[in-house]
Amino acid sequence: MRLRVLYFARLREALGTAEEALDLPDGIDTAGALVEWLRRRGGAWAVELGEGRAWRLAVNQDLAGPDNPLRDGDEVALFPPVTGG
Amino acid sequence: MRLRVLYFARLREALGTAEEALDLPDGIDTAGALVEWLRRRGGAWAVELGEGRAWRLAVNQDLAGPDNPLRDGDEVALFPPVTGG
Amino acid sequence: MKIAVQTEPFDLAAEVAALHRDNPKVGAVASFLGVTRDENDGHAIQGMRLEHYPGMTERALRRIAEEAMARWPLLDLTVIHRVGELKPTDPIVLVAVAAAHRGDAFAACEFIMDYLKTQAPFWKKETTAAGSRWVEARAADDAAAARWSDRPRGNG
Amino acid sequence: MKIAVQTEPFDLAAEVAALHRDNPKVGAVASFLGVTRDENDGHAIQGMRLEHYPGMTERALRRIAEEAMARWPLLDLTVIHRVGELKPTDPIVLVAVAAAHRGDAFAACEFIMDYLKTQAPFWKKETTAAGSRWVEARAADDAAAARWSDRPRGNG
Repeated sequence: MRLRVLYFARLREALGTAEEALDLPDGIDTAGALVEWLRRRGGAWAVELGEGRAWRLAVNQDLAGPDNPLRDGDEVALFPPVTGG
Repeated sequence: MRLRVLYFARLREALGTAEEALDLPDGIDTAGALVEWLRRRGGAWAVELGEGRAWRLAVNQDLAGPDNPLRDGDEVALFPPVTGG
Repeated sequence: MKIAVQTEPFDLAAEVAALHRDNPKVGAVASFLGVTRDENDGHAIQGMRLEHYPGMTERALRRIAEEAMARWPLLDLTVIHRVGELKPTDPIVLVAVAAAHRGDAFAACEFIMDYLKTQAPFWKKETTAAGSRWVEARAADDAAAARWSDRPRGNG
Repeated sequence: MKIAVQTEPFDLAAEVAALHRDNPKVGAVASFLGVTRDENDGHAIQGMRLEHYPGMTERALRRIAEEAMARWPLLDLTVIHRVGELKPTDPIVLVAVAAAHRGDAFAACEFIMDYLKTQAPFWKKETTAAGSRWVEARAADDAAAARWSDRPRGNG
Protein backbone atom coordinates (compact mmCIF):
# COMPACT_ATOMS: atom_id res chain seq x y z
CA MET A 1 0.00 0.00 0.00
CA ARG A 2 1.34 3.39 -1.02
CA LEU A 3 0.63 6.45 1.12
CA ARG A 4 1.52 10.11 1.16
CA VAL A 5 2.47 11.23 4.69
CA LEU A 6 2.74 14.90 5.71
CA TYR A 7 4.30 16.38 8.85
CA PHE A 8 3.58 19.84 10.25
CA ALA A 9 4.93 22.37 12.74
CA ARG A 10 7.02 20.97 15.61
CA LEU A 11 6.86 17.43 14.15
CA ARG A 12 8.04 18.62 10.74
CA GLU A 13 11.04 20.33 12.33
CA ALA A 14 11.91 17.54 14.75
CA LEU A 15 11.61 14.77 12.13
CA GLY A 16 13.39 16.81 9.49
CA THR A 17 10.80 16.09 6.81
CA ALA A 18 7.64 17.77 5.54
CA GLU A 19 6.37 14.99 3.32
CA GLU A 20 7.23 11.48 2.19
CA ALA A 21 5.79 8.74 -0.02
CA LEU A 22 5.65 5.45 1.91
CA ASP A 23 5.34 1.85 0.70
CA LEU A 24 3.80 0.10 3.66
CA PRO A 25 4.30 -3.62 4.31
CA ASP A 26 1.19 -5.83 4.52
CA GLY A 27 -0.55 -5.70 7.88
CA ILE A 28 -0.01 -1.98 8.43
CA ASP A 29 -3.60 -1.05 7.65
CA THR A 30 -4.72 1.41 10.33
CA ALA A 31 -3.51 4.87 11.32
CA GLY A 32 -2.36 3.53 14.69
CA ALA A 33 -0.33 0.73 13.05
CA LEU A 34 1.30 3.30 10.75
CA VAL A 35 2.40 5.44 13.70
CA GLU A 36 3.74 2.36 15.50
CA TRP A 37 5.64 1.43 12.32
CA LEU A 38 7.12 4.96 12.03
CA ARG A 39 8.09 4.88 15.72
CA ARG A 40 10.23 1.79 15.04
CA ARG A 41 12.51 3.98 12.92
CA GLY A 42 13.97 5.05 16.29
CA GLY A 43 15.71 8.35 17.06
CA ALA A 44 13.49 11.42 16.70
CA TRP A 45 10.68 9.17 15.40
CA ALA A 46 10.59 7.15 18.60
CA VAL A 47 10.76 10.31 20.72
CA GLU A 48 8.29 12.53 18.88
CA LEU A 49 5.66 9.84 18.29
CA GLY A 50 6.30 8.20 21.69
CA GLU A 51 3.99 7.75 24.62
CA GLY A 52 4.58 11.02 26.44
CA ARG A 53 4.08 13.25 23.37
CA ALA A 54 0.83 14.82 22.21
CA TRP A 55 0.21 14.47 18.49
CA ARG A 56 -2.80 14.41 16.22
CA LEU A 57 -3.52 12.57 13.01
CA ALA A 58 -5.60 13.27 9.92
CA VAL A 59 -6.54 10.85 7.13
CA ASN A 60 -7.52 12.47 3.84
CA GLN A 61 -7.71 15.86 5.60
CA ASP A 62 -10.10 14.79 8.37
CA LEU A 63 -9.05 14.36 11.99
CA ALA A 64 -8.89 10.62 12.68
CA GLY A 65 -8.24 8.18 15.51
CA PRO A 66 -5.78 5.24 15.62
CA ASP A 67 -8.47 2.77 14.48
CA ASN A 68 -9.02 4.65 11.22
CA PRO A 69 -8.40 2.19 8.33
CA LEU A 70 -5.87 3.12 5.66
CA ARG A 71 -6.31 2.52 1.93
CA ASP A 72 -3.91 2.74 -0.98
CA GLY A 73 -3.46 6.37 -2.05
CA ASP A 74 -4.55 7.89 1.28
CA GLU A 75 -3.06 11.17 2.48
CA VAL A 76 -2.08 10.91 6.13
CA ALA A 77 -0.85 13.85 8.22
CA LEU A 78 0.83 13.90 11.62
CA PHE A 79 1.02 17.10 13.65
CA PRO A 80 0.98 18.58 17.17
CA PRO A 81 -2.31 19.72 18.80
CA VAL A 82 -3.48 22.79 16.91
CA THR A 83 -2.92 26.34 18.18
CA GLY A 84 -4.65 28.71 15.76
CA GLY A 85 -7.28 31.35 16.41
CA MET B 1 -42.98 68.58 47.94
CA ARG B 2 -42.23 69.67 44.39
CA LEU B 3 -41.24 67.10 41.76
CA ARG B 4 -40.44 67.02 38.08
CA VAL B 5 -42.21 64.10 36.38
CA LEU B 6 -41.32 62.88 32.89
CA TYR B 7 -43.28 60.53 30.63
CA PHE B 8 -41.85 58.59 27.69
CA ALA B 9 -42.91 56.62 24.63
CA ARG B 10 -46.39 55.05 24.76
CA LEU B 11 -47.13 56.70 28.14
CA ARG B 12 -46.14 60.14 26.86
CA GLU B 13 -48.51 59.77 23.91
CA ALA B 14 -51.40 58.23 25.86
CA LEU B 15 -51.22 60.77 28.70
CA GLY B 16 -50.66 63.67 26.32
CA THR B 17 -47.79 65.11 28.31
CA ALA B 18 -44.01 64.75 28.23
CA GLU B 19 -43.22 66.54 31.47
CA GLU B 20 -44.92 68.30 34.35
CA ALA B 21 -43.99 70.02 37.61
CA LEU B 22 -46.06 68.59 40.48
CA ASP B 23 -46.82 69.97 43.92
CA LEU B 24 -47.57 66.85 45.93
CA PRO B 25 -49.82 66.88 48.98
CA ASP B 26 -48.32 65.67 52.28
CA GLY B 27 -48.22 61.88 52.61
CA ILE B 28 -47.34 61.17 48.99
CA ASP B 29 -43.74 60.32 49.77
CA THR B 30 -42.91 57.15 47.80
CA ALA B 31 -42.84 56.35 44.08
CA GLY B 32 -45.75 53.92 44.52
CA ALA B 33 -47.85 56.55 46.32
CA LEU B 34 -47.13 59.03 43.51
CA VAL B 35 -48.36 56.58 40.86
CA GLU B 36 -51.49 55.85 42.92
CA TRP B 37 -52.09 59.62 43.21
CA LEU B 38 -51.67 60.09 39.43
CA ARG B 39 -54.03 57.18 38.77
CA ARG B 40 -56.78 59.02 40.70
CA ARG B 41 -56.81 61.63 37.95
CA GLY B 42 -58.93 59.06 36.09
CA GLY B 43 -59.28 58.71 32.31
CA ALA B 44 -56.05 57.79 30.52
CA TRP B 45 -54.18 58.05 33.83
CA ALA B 46 -56.30 55.34 35.43
CA VAL B 47 -56.00 53.15 32.33
CA GLU B 48 -52.30 53.54 31.53
CA LEU B 49 -51.07 53.28 35.11
CA GLY B 50 -53.68 50.66 36.04
CA GLU B 51 -53.27 47.08 37.15
CA GLY B 52 -53.09 45.33 33.80
CA ARG B 53 -50.49 47.68 32.28
CA ALA B 54 -46.72 47.21 32.37
CA TRP B 55 -44.82 50.36 33.28
CA ARG B 56 -41.47 51.18 34.80
CA LEU B 57 -40.33 53.99 37.04
CA ALA B 58 -37.06 55.83 37.55
CA VAL B 59 -36.14 58.22 40.35
CA ASN B 60 -33.30 60.60 39.59
CA GLN B 61 -32.45 58.56 36.47
CA ASP B 62 -32.13 55.19 38.20
CA LEU B 63 -34.68 52.40 37.85
CA ALA B 64 -36.66 52.26 41.10
CA GLY B 65 -39.40 50.23 42.77
CA PRO B 66 -42.65 51.49 44.37
CA ASP B 67 -41.07 51.68 47.82
CA ASN B 68 -38.47 54.18 46.64
CA PRO B 69 -38.78 57.33 48.85
CA LEU B 70 -39.31 60.70 47.15
CA ARG B 71 -37.66 63.95 48.18
CA ASP B 72 -38.27 67.54 47.21
CA GLY B 73 -36.66 68.30 43.85
CA ASP B 74 -36.52 64.67 42.66
CA GLU B 75 -36.85 63.82 38.97
CA VAL B 76 -39.29 60.96 38.49
CA ALA B 77 -39.91 59.25 35.14
CA LEU B 78 -42.67 56.86 34.10
CA PHE B 79 -42.35 54.77 30.95
CA PRO B 80 -43.16 51.39 29.35
CA PRO B 81 -40.72 48.45 29.59
CA VAL B 82 -37.69 49.34 27.46
CA THR B 83 -37.19 48.03 23.91
CA GLY B 84 -33.78 49.22 22.70
CA GLY B 85 -30.84 47.24 21.34
CA MET C 1 -14.41 52.96 28.02
CA LYS C 2 -16.57 54.77 25.50
CA ILE C 3 -20.33 55.24 25.88
CA ALA C 4 -22.27 57.17 23.25
CA VAL C 5 -25.89 57.85 22.31
CA GLN C 6 -26.16 59.46 18.89
CA THR C 7 -28.31 59.90 15.79
CA GLU C 8 -25.36 59.51 13.37
CA PRO C 9 -24.11 56.14 12.08
CA PHE C 10 -20.97 54.72 13.72
CA ASP C 11 -17.86 53.20 12.17
CA LEU C 12 -17.54 49.57 13.31
CA ALA C 13 -13.97 49.10 12.09
CA ALA C 14 -12.74 52.34 13.66
CA GLU C 15 -14.38 51.51 16.99
CA VAL C 16 -12.94 47.98 17.11
CA ALA C 17 -9.50 49.18 15.99
CA ALA C 18 -9.52 51.82 18.75
CA LEU C 19 -9.92 49.01 21.31
CA HIS C 20 -6.83 47.02 20.28
CA ARG C 21 -4.59 49.11 18.00
CA ASP C 22 -2.55 50.68 20.81
CA ASN C 23 -2.85 47.92 23.39
CA PRO C 24 -0.78 44.79 22.62
CA LYS C 25 -2.28 43.07 25.71
CA VAL C 26 -5.55 42.65 23.78
CA GLY C 27 -5.94 39.15 22.32
CA ALA C 28 -9.71 39.16 21.72
CA VAL C 29 -12.39 41.63 20.69
CA ALA C 30 -15.97 40.33 20.80
CA SER C 31 -18.50 42.63 19.22
CA PHE C 32 -22.19 42.82 18.61
CA LEU C 33 -23.98 44.82 15.96
CA GLY C 34 -27.75 45.18 16.26
CA VAL C 35 -29.47 45.94 12.95
CA THR C 36 -32.98 47.15 12.03
CA ARG C 37 -34.98 44.30 10.48
CA ASP C 38 -37.73 44.59 7.89
CA GLU C 39 -40.19 42.53 9.92
CA ASN C 40 -41.16 41.98 13.54
CA ASP C 41 -43.83 39.63 14.94
CA GLY C 42 -45.03 39.03 11.37
CA HIS C 43 -45.44 42.73 10.52
CA ALA C 44 -43.52 44.28 7.61
CA ILE C 45 -41.49 47.20 8.99
CA GLN C 46 -40.85 50.28 6.83
CA GLY C 47 -38.80 52.08 9.45
CA MET C 48 -38.65 52.97 13.11
CA ARG C 49 -38.09 55.84 15.51
CA LEU C 50 -35.99 55.28 18.61
CA GLU C 51 -36.91 57.48 21.59
CA HIS C 52 -34.76 57.65 24.72
CA TYR C 53 -34.45 59.39 28.10
CA PRO C 54 -31.51 61.78 27.69
CA GLY C 55 -29.32 61.75 30.77
CA MET C 56 -30.62 58.47 32.17
CA THR C 57 -29.64 56.64 28.96
CA GLU C 58 -25.94 57.46 29.26
CA ARG C 59 -26.08 56.81 33.01
CA ALA C 60 -27.70 53.37 32.54
CA LEU C 61 -25.24 52.36 29.80
CA ARG C 62 -22.28 53.45 31.90
CA ARG C 63 -23.57 51.50 34.88
CA ILE C 64 -23.98 48.33 32.77
CA ALA C 65 -20.48 48.78 31.29
CA GLU C 66 -18.96 49.26 34.75
CA GLU C 67 -20.70 46.13 36.01
CA ALA C 68 -19.15 44.18 33.09
CA MET C 69 -15.69 45.61 33.87
CA ALA C 70 -16.11 44.48 37.49
CA ARG C 71 -17.25 40.96 36.57
CA TRP C 72 -14.63 40.05 33.96
CA PRO C 73 -10.96 40.96 33.41
CA LEU C 74 -11.57 43.31 30.47
CA LEU C 75 -9.13 45.74 28.89
CA ASP C 76 -11.59 48.17 27.28
CA LEU C 77 -15.08 48.41 25.83
CA THR C 78 -17.32 50.57 23.68
CA VAL C 79 -21.12 50.91 23.66
CA ILE C 80 -22.80 53.07 21.01
CA HIS C 81 -26.58 53.25 20.63
CA ARG C 82 -28.35 55.24 17.95
CA VAL C 83 -31.61 57.13 18.41
CA GLY C 84 -33.97 58.87 15.99
CA GLU C 85 -35.15 57.62 12.61
CA LEU C 86 -33.86 54.26 11.32
CA LYS C 87 -34.76 52.10 8.34
CA PRO C 88 -34.26 48.37 7.69
CA THR C 89 -30.58 47.30 7.46
CA ASP C 90 -29.50 50.39 9.47
CA PRO C 91 -27.24 49.51 12.42
CA ILE C 92 -28.80 50.44 15.81
CA VAL C 93 -26.32 49.40 18.48
CA LEU C 94 -22.67 48.41 18.77
CA VAL C 95 -21.11 46.71 21.79
CA ALA C 96 -17.42 45.82 21.48
CA VAL C 97 -15.36 44.32 24.31
CA ALA C 98 -11.57 43.83 24.41
CA ALA C 99 -9.86 41.32 26.71
CA ALA C 100 -6.73 39.16 26.78
CA HIS C 101 -8.81 36.00 26.24
CA ARG C 102 -11.92 35.30 24.22
CA GLY C 103 -14.12 33.75 26.92
CA ASP C 104 -14.15 36.97 28.93
CA ALA C 105 -14.78 39.13 25.85
CA PHE C 106 -17.71 36.98 24.65
CA ALA C 107 -19.35 36.72 28.07
CA ALA C 108 -19.08 40.45 28.80
CA CYS C 109 -20.38 41.42 25.34
CA GLU C 110 -23.45 39.20 25.69
CA PHE C 111 -24.01 40.39 29.30
CA ILE C 112 -23.97 44.04 28.22
CA MET C 113 -26.49 43.39 25.43
CA ASP C 114 -28.79 41.42 27.75
CA TYR C 115 -28.77 44.21 30.35
CA LEU C 116 -29.06 46.98 27.78
CA LYS C 117 -32.20 45.29 26.42
CA THR C 118 -33.90 45.39 29.84
CA GLN C 119 -32.33 48.36 31.69
CA ALA C 120 -31.45 51.12 29.24
CA PRO C 121 -34.31 53.57 28.53
CA PHE C 122 -34.83 53.21 24.76
CA TRP C 123 -38.20 52.67 23.09
CA LYS C 124 -38.83 51.66 19.48
CA LYS C 125 -41.82 52.85 17.48
CA GLU C 126 -42.19 50.92 14.24
CA THR C 127 -43.83 52.16 11.06
CA THR C 128 -45.84 49.53 9.17
CA ALA C 129 -48.23 49.83 6.22
CA ALA C 130 -51.06 49.99 8.82
CA GLY C 131 -49.50 52.90 10.72
CA SER C 132 -47.05 53.14 13.58
CA ARG C 133 -46.95 51.17 16.82
CA TRP C 134 -44.79 50.94 19.91
CA VAL C 135 -42.78 47.73 20.09
CA GLU C 136 -43.70 45.51 23.05
CA ALA C 137 -40.95 44.28 25.39
CA ARG C 138 -40.12 40.58 24.97
CA ALA C 139 -40.25 38.11 27.86
CA ALA C 140 -37.20 36.41 26.26
CA ASP C 141 -35.17 39.54 27.00
CA ASP C 142 -36.04 39.44 30.70
CA ALA C 143 -35.08 35.75 30.75
CA ALA C 144 -31.76 36.50 29.01
CA ALA C 145 -30.88 39.17 31.57
CA ALA C 146 -31.90 36.92 34.47
CA ARG C 147 -29.27 34.35 33.39
CA TRP C 148 -26.54 36.63 34.74
CA SER C 149 -27.92 36.93 38.28
CA ASP C 150 -25.88 33.97 39.54
CA ARG C 151 -22.34 34.24 38.33
CA PRO C 152 -20.43 34.93 35.10
CA ARG C 153 -19.90 32.15 32.62
CA GLY C 154 -16.99 32.37 30.18
CA ASN C 155 -13.81 30.38 29.95
CA GLY C 156 -10.23 31.60 30.34
CA MET D 1 -21.00 31.54 3.80
CA LYS D 2 -17.44 32.75 3.29
CA ILE D 3 -14.37 30.80 4.42
CA ALA D 4 -10.90 32.17 3.71
CA VAL D 5 -7.30 31.45 4.69
CA GLN D 6 -4.98 34.26 3.65
CA THR D 7 -1.76 36.12 4.41
CA GLU D 8 -3.29 39.57 3.76
CA PRO D 9 -5.16 41.61 6.39
CA PHE D 10 -8.95 41.58 6.22
CA ASP D 11 -11.45 44.44 6.42
CA LEU D 12 -13.69 43.93 9.46
CA ALA D 13 -16.27 46.56 8.51
CA ALA D 14 -16.58 45.30 4.92
CA GLU D 15 -16.99 41.69 6.08
CA VAL D 16 -19.66 42.57 8.65
CA ALA D 17 -21.48 44.87 6.21
CA ALA D 18 -21.52 42.09 3.61
CA LEU D 19 -23.45 39.91 6.08
CA HIS D 20 -26.32 42.32 6.70
CA ARG D 21 -26.32 45.08 4.05
CA ASP D 22 -28.47 43.22 1.54
CA ASN D 23 -30.46 41.06 3.93
CA PRO D 24 -33.11 42.95 5.94
CA LYS D 25 -33.91 39.73 7.86
CA VAL D 26 -30.63 40.15 9.80
CA GLY D 27 -31.15 41.68 13.25
CA ALA D 28 -27.86 40.66 14.87
CA VAL D 29 -24.24 40.22 13.85
CA ALA D 30 -21.93 38.77 16.51
CA SER D 31 -18.28 38.91 15.64
CA PHE D 32 -14.96 37.91 17.07
CA LEU D 33 -11.58 39.35 16.23
CA GLY D 34 -8.50 37.48 17.46
CA VAL D 35 -5.42 39.68 17.79
CA THR D 36 -1.70 38.92 18.22
CA ARG D 37 -0.61 39.80 21.78
CA ASP D 38 2.83 40.95 22.89
CA GLU D 39 3.10 38.31 25.60
CA ASN D 40 2.13 34.69 26.18
CA ASP D 41 2.71 32.57 29.29
CA GLY D 42 4.93 35.34 30.65
CA HIS D 43 7.16 35.54 27.57
CA ALA D 44 7.47 38.81 25.62
CA ILE D 45 6.48 38.13 22.01
CA GLN D 46 8.15 40.00 19.14
CA GLY D 47 6.15 38.28 16.44
CA MET D 48 4.85 34.95 15.24
CA ARG D 49 4.56 32.72 12.21
CA LEU D 50 1.33 30.86 11.56
CA GLU D 51 1.71 27.56 9.71
CA HIS D 52 -1.27 25.61 8.39
CA TYR D 53 -2.22 22.50 6.40
CA PRO D 54 -3.42 23.81 3.02
CA GLY D 55 -6.50 21.94 1.88
CA MET D 56 -7.38 20.50 5.27
CA THR D 57 -7.58 23.99 6.79
CA GLU D 58 -10.36 25.18 4.48
CA ARG D 59 -12.09 21.81 4.80
CA ALA D 60 -12.01 21.92 8.63
CA LEU D 61 -13.25 25.54 8.75
CA ARG D 62 -16.08 24.74 6.34
CA ARG D 63 -17.10 21.73 8.39
CA ILE D 64 -17.19 23.80 11.61
CA ALA D 65 -19.20 26.53 9.86
CA GLU D 66 -21.69 23.99 8.49
CA GLU D 67 -22.11 22.47 11.92
CA ALA D 68 -22.93 25.94 13.30
CA MET D 69 -25.47 26.54 10.48
CA ALA D 70 -27.11 23.21 11.36
CA ARG D 71 -27.26 23.92 15.11
CA TRP D 72 -28.65 27.48 15.05
CA PRO D 73 -31.01 29.39 12.74
CA LEU D 74 -28.31 31.55 11.14
CA LEU D 75 -28.61 33.74 8.06
CA ASP D 76 -24.94 33.91 7.03
CA LEU D 77 -21.42 33.75 8.41
CA THR D 78 -17.81 34.53 7.57
CA VAL D 79 -14.60 32.95 8.85
CA ILE D 80 -11.22 34.41 7.83
CA HIS D 81 -7.94 33.15 9.29
CA ARG D 82 -4.58 34.64 8.47
CA VAL D 83 -1.34 32.66 8.08
CA GLY D 84 2.31 33.68 7.70
CA GLU D 85 4.15 36.37 9.63
CA LEU D 86 2.26 38.44 12.22
CA LYS D 87 3.35 40.98 14.81
CA PRO D 88 1.69 42.17 18.04
CA THR D 89 -1.64 44.03 17.49
CA ASP D 90 -2.09 42.34 14.06
CA PRO D 91 -5.51 40.70 13.65
CA ILE D 92 -5.30 36.90 13.18
CA VAL D 93 -8.84 35.63 12.86
CA LEU D 94 -12.32 36.98 12.21
CA VAL D 95 -15.55 35.08 12.82
CA ALA D 96 -18.77 36.98 12.10
CA VAL D 97 -22.24 35.44 12.34
CA ALA D 98 -25.55 36.97 11.20
CA ALA D 99 -28.94 35.87 12.55
CA ALA D 100 -32.39 37.32 13.18
CA HIS D 101 -31.81 37.27 16.95
CA ARG D 102 -28.76 37.90 19.08
CA GLY D 103 -28.74 34.70 21.16
CA ASP D 104 -28.20 32.54 18.08
CA ALA D 105 -25.52 34.84 16.66
CA PHE D 106 -23.55 34.93 19.94
CA ALA D 107 -23.76 31.18 20.56
CA ALA D 108 -22.73 30.24 17.01
CA CYS D 109 -19.82 32.73 16.98
CA GLU D 110 -18.42 31.37 20.24
CA PHE D 111 -19.00 27.76 19.09
CA ILE D 112 -17.05 28.36 15.87
CA MET D 113 -14.12 29.91 17.76
CA ASP D 114 -14.04 27.07 20.29
CA TYR D 115 -14.00 24.42 17.55
CA LEU D 116 -11.55 26.34 15.38
CA LYS D 117 -9.14 26.43 18.34
CA THR D 118 -9.17 22.63 18.66
CA GLN D 119 -9.98 21.30 15.17
CA ALA D 120 -8.51 23.58 12.51
CA PRO D 121 -4.90 22.78 11.55
CA PHE D 122 -3.04 25.99 12.42
CA TRP D 123 0.15 26.17 14.47
CA LYS D 124 1.77 29.26 15.96
CA LYS D 125 5.51 29.69 16.32
CA GLU D 126 6.37 32.68 18.49
CA THR D 127 9.55 34.73 18.34
CA THR D 128 10.87 35.89 21.72
CA ALA D 129 14.17 37.52 22.72
CA ALA D 130 15.42 33.97 23.53
CA GLY D 131 14.58 32.60 20.05
CA SER D 132 11.49 31.03 18.57
CA ARG D 133 9.21 28.35 20.05
CA TRP D 134 6.08 26.48 19.07
CA VAL D 135 3.07 27.50 21.12
CA GLU D 136 1.65 24.68 23.25
CA ALA D 137 -2.05 23.85 23.02
CA ARG D 138 -4.08 24.98 26.06
CA ALA D 139 -6.21 22.57 28.11
CA ALA D 140 -8.71 25.47 28.49
CA ASP D 141 -9.36 25.31 24.74
CA ASP D 142 -10.26 21.61 24.89
CA ALA D 143 -12.57 22.36 27.81
CA ALA D 144 -14.21 25.22 25.88
CA ALA D 145 -14.89 22.98 22.87
CA ALA D 146 -16.22 20.18 25.09
CA ARG D 147 -18.96 22.51 26.41
CA TRP D 148 -20.78 22.18 23.07
CA SER D 149 -21.03 18.38 23.06
CA ASP D 150 -24.43 18.37 24.79
CA ARG D 151 -26.70 20.89 23.16
CA PRO D 152 -26.64 24.48 21.95
CA ARG D 153 -27.17 27.26 24.46
CA GLY D 154 -28.40 30.63 23.28
CA ASN D 155 -31.66 32.40 23.86
CA GLY D 156 -34.24 33.54 21.31
